[in-house]
Amino acid sequence: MTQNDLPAIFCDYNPIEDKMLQVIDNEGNIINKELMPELDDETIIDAYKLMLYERIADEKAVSYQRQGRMYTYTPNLGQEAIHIAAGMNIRKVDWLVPSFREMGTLLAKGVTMKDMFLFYNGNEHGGSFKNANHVLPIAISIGTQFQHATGIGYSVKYRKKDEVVFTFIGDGGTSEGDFSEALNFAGVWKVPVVFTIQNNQYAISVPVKAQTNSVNLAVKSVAFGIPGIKVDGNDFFAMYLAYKTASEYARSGRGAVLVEALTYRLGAHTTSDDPTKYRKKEEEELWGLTDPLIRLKRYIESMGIWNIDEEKLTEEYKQQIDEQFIDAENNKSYPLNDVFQYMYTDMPEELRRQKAEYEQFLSWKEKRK
Amino acid sequence: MTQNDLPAIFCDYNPIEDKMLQVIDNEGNIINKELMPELDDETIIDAYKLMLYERIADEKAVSYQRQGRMYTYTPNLGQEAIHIAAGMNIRKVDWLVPSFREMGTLLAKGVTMKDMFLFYNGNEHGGSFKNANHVLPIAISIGTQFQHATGIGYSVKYRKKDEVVFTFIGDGGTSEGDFSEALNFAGVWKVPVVFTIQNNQYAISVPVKAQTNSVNLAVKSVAFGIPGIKVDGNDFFAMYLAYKTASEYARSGRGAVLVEALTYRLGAHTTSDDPTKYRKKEEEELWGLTDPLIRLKRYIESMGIWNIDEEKLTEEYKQQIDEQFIDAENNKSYPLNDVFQYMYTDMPEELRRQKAEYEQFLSWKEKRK
Amino acid sequence: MVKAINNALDIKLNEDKNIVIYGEDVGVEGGVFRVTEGLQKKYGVERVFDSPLAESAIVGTALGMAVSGLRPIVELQFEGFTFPAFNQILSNVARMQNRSRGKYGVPMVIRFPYGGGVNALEHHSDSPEALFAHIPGLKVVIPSTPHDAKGMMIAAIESNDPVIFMEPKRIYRAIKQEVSDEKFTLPLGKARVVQEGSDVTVVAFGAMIRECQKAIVMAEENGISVELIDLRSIYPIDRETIRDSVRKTGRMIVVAEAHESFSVGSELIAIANEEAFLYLEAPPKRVMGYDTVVPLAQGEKYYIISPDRIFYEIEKSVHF
Amino acid sequence: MVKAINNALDIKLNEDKNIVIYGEDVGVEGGVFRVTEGLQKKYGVERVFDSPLAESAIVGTALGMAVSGLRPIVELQFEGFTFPAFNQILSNVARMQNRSRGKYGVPMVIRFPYGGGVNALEHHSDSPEALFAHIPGLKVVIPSTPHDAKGMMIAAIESNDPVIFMEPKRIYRAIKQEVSDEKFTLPLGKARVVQEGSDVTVVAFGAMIRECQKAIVMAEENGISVELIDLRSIYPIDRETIRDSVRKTGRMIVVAEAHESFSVGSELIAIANEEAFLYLEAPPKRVMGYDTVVPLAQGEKYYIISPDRIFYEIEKSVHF
Ligand SMILES: Cc1ncc(C[n+]2csc(CCOP(=O)(O)OP(=O)(O)O)c2C)c(N)n1
Ligand SMILES: Cc1ncc(C[n+]2csc(CCOP(=O)(O)OP(=O)(O)O)c2C)c(N)n1
Ligand SMILES: [Mg+2]
Ligand SMILES: [Mg+2]
Repeated sequence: MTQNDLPAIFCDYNPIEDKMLQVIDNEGNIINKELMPELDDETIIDAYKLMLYERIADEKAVSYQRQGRMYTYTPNLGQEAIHIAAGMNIRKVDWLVPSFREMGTLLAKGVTMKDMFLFYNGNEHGGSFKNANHVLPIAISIGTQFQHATGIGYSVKYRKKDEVVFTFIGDGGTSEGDFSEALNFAGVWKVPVVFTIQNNQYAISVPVKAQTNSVNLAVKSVAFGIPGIKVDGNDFFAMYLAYKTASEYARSGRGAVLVEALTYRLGAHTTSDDPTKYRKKEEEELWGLTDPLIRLKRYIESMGIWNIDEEKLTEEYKQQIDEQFIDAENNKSYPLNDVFQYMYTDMPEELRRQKAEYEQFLSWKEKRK
Repeated sequence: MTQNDLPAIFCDYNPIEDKMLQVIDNEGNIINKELMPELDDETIIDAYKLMLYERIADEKAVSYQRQGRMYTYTPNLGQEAIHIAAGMNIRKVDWLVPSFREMGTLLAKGVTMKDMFLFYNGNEHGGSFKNANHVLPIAISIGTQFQHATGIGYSVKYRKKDEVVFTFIGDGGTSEGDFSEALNFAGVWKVPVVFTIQNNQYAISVPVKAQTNSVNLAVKSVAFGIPGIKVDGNDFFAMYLAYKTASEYARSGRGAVLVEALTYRLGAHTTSDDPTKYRKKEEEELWGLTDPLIRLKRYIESMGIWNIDEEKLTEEYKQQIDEQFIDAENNKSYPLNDVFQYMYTDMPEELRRQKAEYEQFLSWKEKRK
Repeated sequence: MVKAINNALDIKLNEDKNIVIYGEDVGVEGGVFRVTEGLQKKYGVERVFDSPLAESAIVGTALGMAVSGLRPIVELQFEGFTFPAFNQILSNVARMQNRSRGKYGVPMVIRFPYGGGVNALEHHSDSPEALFAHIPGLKVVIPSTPHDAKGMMIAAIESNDPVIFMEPKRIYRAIKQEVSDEKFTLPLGKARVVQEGSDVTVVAFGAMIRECQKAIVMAEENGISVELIDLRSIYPIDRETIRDSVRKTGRMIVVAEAHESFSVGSELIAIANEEAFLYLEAPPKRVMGYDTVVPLAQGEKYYIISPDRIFYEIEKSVHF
Repeated sequence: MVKAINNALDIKLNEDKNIVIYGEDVGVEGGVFRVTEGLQKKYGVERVFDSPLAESAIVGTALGMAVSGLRPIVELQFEGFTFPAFNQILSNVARMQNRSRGKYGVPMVIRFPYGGGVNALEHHSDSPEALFAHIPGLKVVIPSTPHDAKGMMIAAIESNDPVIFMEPKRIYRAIKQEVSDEKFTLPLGKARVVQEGSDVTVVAFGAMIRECQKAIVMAEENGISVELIDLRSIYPIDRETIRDSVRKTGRMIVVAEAHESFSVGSELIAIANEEAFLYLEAPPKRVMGYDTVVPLAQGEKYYIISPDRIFYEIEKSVHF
């Protein structure tokens, strides 16, 4: 702790000086021993497994979509360290206010792949994440979710609950006014929210350089009087440490934190996107060297604790995921009522009338056959 | 100039360290000799006269409103140094994108008091500022004007013009998403815009502490990668220096600048507001000691160059202002056509029809009498 | 009406710890129209407080509160400043319940003064009800009397759906009416037949009710019997009451301040057609604002709907 | 249609140095629907460029450009992402000319894809035309063919008033039509009689024209003669064409994707009443979306208006 009650990493890695928190390098070597989080071997291996699971699920999703069995999907490839590190620090009582690219964290909160598949298959029942406690649906209107998170933070504080709110946005999203307003309110209200910017270098085709002239994204915290930190988002240990520190800070009642996780979207923006239009293969390859899975695996191997039959595990995961997908795919029931049912807690006459009209049409159609 | 091509004052008064640019103190003594702008005596006295004129016009406006001869008005009392310093640095070709509390700068751009009175008398013809070149109408939807200024900046740059854009906002306005978006675009586009935050301590009843948790408002520039500086807004010389430096910087093609002018709204928010509801007399008195007119007058007197018969001048000004007011008051012609005329460049049939319908009603009414 | 709303807020704040109120200047100042006056003192700064100046975040954070157990009531300072929050309202407030398939309700009230006739600056005289009413997932209501304001506000706060509560600022203090101190509610979604009549139906709401009443006096002097309906709820709209009345009178005039195109007037005419086509004896008519910006004070006389204008249209309809 | 719009932009960029185009991903990528493809290469990054991700600033800065001599064309990526810019559009773009009493014109085009039927995620299937049409000061137009798209886009760019140009994404690439390479314009504000008929008037626009044409085939097989009007301009609305047609047929059906309440359908029914009351033989009818969020892909079949649904309503109207 420093003078201002700020955890040391926020001082040592002051974003104004454009420093970045790192624990291991691309080869999996520890470069900051004193920062290495205290995790037992099993936990570290579990983390790897979770990252692997996310990666496989993600690949699977992309391939289902290519097969025409699912609509537009937003890949997570390359950003798994962030998601799993967050997932390991988010508790059941904590809140997750997602953007649309943090599958691993959703899974950690209890969202099922089946539900996710159902959602990307075009059914709102998947998107409701009904099995997961304290998880909001995916926010598509970029920036708005940060404000929801701040509001939940107020509510947590008001009701004196021991809950932390985790929320995510992309690098592009930092340009939206809602982003700034949310952080500003969070600063004034001192709410227990961990805000993450997943800086994956692109907003669809627009590189982060064209997005803002600030030295980095974590530094935007300065404008709102909350601590910020830039972290190597492909370094699982750095992300783990950042989230552990940030969530403890938030829980202690000292307020919100902004985490910039520097990463790279190795895949396409969505399954309708073609990244070759706007970026070079060399760039992708360069970033490929920082792949969070490879790095963590190298670390584990170098520690001599690797005990996974990765091929077998991969097969297992694929099968599990396939099962969930088939489950979702078979669930194609979408009754007419679902269109009207959830708009209001008690359906207004206007909606009843509109539904009845449609049913009349259906029976006319039936008769005509 | 420093390494980054940044004028020295932006480095010496780095808002991250919460420094504030000042040249004279409350007693009018020079406290930063090397920063004193090179202004001849006459210019300094002129500046005082302009500030005096603004103050009197402002007082007059408030009193007309109290007499029921004008609708809601937004007083400028206490913020004159900012307005006049900006006015002395803004050229005919430069753009002014005002908020609603910078009368002195509007006057400098050629807006007449008559037009301002006409506007506050409820006639759009006053608010169009038709006599003033490159001045936009008053922006009431807070924050939006910053984006207009950035857009004009782009246009200036695109057309390779030697024009600078000046725009203003209040401390409260910095919380609006539009504020952040505008600065972010300005940072990316490197447009010649001088953004001013008039931090007059309140947004209606809300003190700046409840507005943001940032150490000051100038520091918000860091989030957008543009230089920022906090200036004593009641110190004419400091403001003059800031604007001179900022507009030269902008003209040189290096991009936008954010100036926080620390000041105090000595009057009410608008003529419908009662500040005693939310602030203490002692506070007002304390800030009264920093009154920009008094400070500048003390400086001039201490230099032994005071040559104004202030009482006489005041009377002259009052008379001039009265004349303009009477002029505006007599201009009560508001033809029906004015409601429809300016909505489109060519009036659509829908509007013609609506207008004709009203005229039919009028002739029915006429006949009934 | 200011007092009645204040009283409604007071009653609910007292009853339910989960209610919080915030917005620009609602705390210390009690709101620029004093609607929340005294509430911060009574309930503390954690429950009634000033927010930073950012409408989107006011609404966006309220959504976060609403899905996590609170029942926020937010004030937007004027109708013209609801639009920075339009995206949050349309994209999230109105949709979260549907998006989450009922997992997250959104019990919140967004209240703001609206309407013209107060000699105001731009953005302070508009009537944007149609914009909100076109958004699925919202309830949009407008009271026309202190009594209704109180009963509707309590109902709005108790509603588990988000409610846009529009307050006709022109009559904030203009209508004197004794309102019971007790708690009572009025069902949202129900119009009120202000007065029965047989020749023509006039549908209005908010500040226009009073103007219609003045016009009706003129009509009665001319032997015309007018049925006046106070719509009260813009969405859901009370088809039944409109239908019954228009079937009875065969004529309808809609009086409202908003721009006439794509408005509540358009919708009511559509409803009259759908529900009472065979009964119509004259074309339903909109007496509404032009498709222009509301003029500043000097020009507002042309824009504002006067009782004689309403009477003129009533007469035209009856003599069609 | 994508090509036709691209061609229109190309022609105007080539002709007028004051035109700039920007928005999210419109530069390098050429837009997510490739409407601006190739234009950055041809005209440079100062004239065709990617903006940061902030719709309010995209529109707000465009206003600044427009009042200072440029003629910006901005793309908002989807209709669902126009709402962060709603305040700039309503409060400034639509009003600056009136506010400045003509001193500052606002020659700008805000274009975006809209509408359903493409199996999209939320916020990618909506039809918000009524929200824009209710705002005084805007022109709101929607093409239904590549030819119209080109002529209307050039007219929109040449208009000295701000134009909301809505592009029906469902038929972006669905309708093949030879379009002249030459420059031509179509007057904004004029509807088009797609086909003449005598029994019933069908008014539609955008992607619904094609659906109506399919329904009309069914109607003709049943001996019903349909007049089809492509509204093209939502505001100003072409009263004259509606009037003439409804006076002729005595019947009107409005087909549109948007939520039916407070919609273009409501407005057209109001117009039919005002302009052709005595000619009406059946109640004008809206065949439109429900007052619900547009369902995701699996449920969209219920929401989307099919040709047989339109035919069903045509038949009902004719047999009223
Ligand atoms: C308000 C809003 N505007 C535009 C879009 C369309 N859109 C979807 S994703 C995206 C880019 C997002 O980039 P970033 O924030 O960096 O997140 P990433 O996709 O890289 O995870 C855009 C422009 C949107 N969803 N919401
Ligand atoms: C978007 C918007 N929201 C609310 C208002 C109402 N309003 C007018 S002035 C004001 C306070 C402005 O405070 P500040 O920005 O500090 O400027 P000051 O009045 O102190 O000069 C408010 C809330 C507005 N004009 N625009
Ligand atoms: Mg990104
Ligand atoms: Mg202020």
